[in-house]
Amino acid sequence: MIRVQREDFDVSAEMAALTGDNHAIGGVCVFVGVVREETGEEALSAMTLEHYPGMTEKELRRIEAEARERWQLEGCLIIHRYGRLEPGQQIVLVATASAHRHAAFEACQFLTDWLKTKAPFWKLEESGQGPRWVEAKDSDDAAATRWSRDDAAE
Amino acid sequence: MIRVQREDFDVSAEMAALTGDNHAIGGVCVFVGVVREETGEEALSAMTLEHYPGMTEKELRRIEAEARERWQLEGCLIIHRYGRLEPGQQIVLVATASAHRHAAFEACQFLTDWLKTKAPFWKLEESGQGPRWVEAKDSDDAAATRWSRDDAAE
Amino acid sequence: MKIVYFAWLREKAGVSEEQVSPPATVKDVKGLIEWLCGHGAGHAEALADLSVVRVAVNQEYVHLDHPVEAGDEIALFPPVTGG
Amino acid sequence: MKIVYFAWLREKAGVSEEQVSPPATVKDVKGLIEWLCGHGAGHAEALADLSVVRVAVNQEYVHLDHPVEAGDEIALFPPVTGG
Repeated sequence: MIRVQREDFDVSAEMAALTGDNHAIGGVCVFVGVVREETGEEALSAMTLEHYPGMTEKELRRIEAEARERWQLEGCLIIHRYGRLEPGQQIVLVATASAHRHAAFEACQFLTDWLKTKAPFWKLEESGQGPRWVEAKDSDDAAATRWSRDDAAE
Repeated sequence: MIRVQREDFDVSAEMAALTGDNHAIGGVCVFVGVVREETGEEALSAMTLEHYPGMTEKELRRIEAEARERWQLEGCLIIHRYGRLEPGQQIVLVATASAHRHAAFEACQFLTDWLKTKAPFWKLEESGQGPRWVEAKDSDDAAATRWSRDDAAE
Repeated sequence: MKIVYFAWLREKAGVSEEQVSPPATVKDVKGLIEWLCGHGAGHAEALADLSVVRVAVNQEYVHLDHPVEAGDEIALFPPVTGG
Repeated sequence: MKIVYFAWLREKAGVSEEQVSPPATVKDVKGLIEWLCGHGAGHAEALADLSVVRVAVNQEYVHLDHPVEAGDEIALFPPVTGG
């Protein structure tokens, strides 16, 4: 399941909806990305997330399908917010449920790494120095690469 | 922070308490272990978790300290329940907060693997075949071993 | 053919989306970008460094040699920074 | 010296905790376990296979050659299965 939304989310409620009455689940791994205040020389006052409506959902659906193919998952949820967010606010949720904890952990980390390099979102940071578009990090590419099989298009 | 308790926990509330006003946090990784219905030939009706009061808290505190030493964490919480639990109920929560997602993921997985092999808990499963003590799994030992440095005592 | 721009490419180009009709000589993404650079200083600046330009055709990531044709939606944007 | 038992070791031994005063010849965990096996069929059965017995002295994991003395709390239990 994927959702792209402006609104905040409640982790407990999302987990309850994800697991439901499925008693085959033995573990749920959740990652929540949060707006960090310290990102460069100046403290961040806010950031705005722009995205590509249509393609975002398509890419999230694709990667969810890939995770479900690679790991035995009983449930999978990605929520990514857009719009203006302040330090401490939640940006993204990735939750994976599986019979066994290792599948849940690996799939969650795979999805999180992948979001950083493939999901069409862009962060505009605001600080005392004015607005600044965040630059992509090589370390994120490296993190995503360790999951790659033989993806042709970059 | 560690807690050993009979009561259930609310993941959102625990995450809010863990992160508080700390805007240095960029990501929170949470693992929740859940009672699985299918574990052997017969469906599980319930399980009872016995533990060693005193030593449990000591071991959880020790491993929390080790995680904090090995990764740059802004917050760390382990909650482990004891008593009688039914399929679908939450057993354990491990939550780690860090500036960067990889530290949060690794520390959370380290703590989860470790709990399986060092925390003095024992599971008694109930099914149509009567009560049965769960046997430790070699795969859990192997999972924990990959984190080991040079721990003398097993 | 619809072109959409995001993030600082959008700001530099000064437009978030536009309908264009390139000549028949424009056959692929690379040709299209070269042609768009002639649309003004903003476009030229936005598309000056192809190493930081990512391209999607009909919402799928593609390389510069990917063909383009009438009716396509072509998105131009910097490397993504979500998650 | 206080001995505590958990899980199926507790069930087989038929006791969850007991105060014992072993002779001076009992110097380490291994000696203590051998001595405890003489306390009855339940104890002997619980402690028959040392490969599935874990030991903590004063709430710290130890090996079989760890010394024991009066005042210690010695816990005997199977491999743990929490998490």
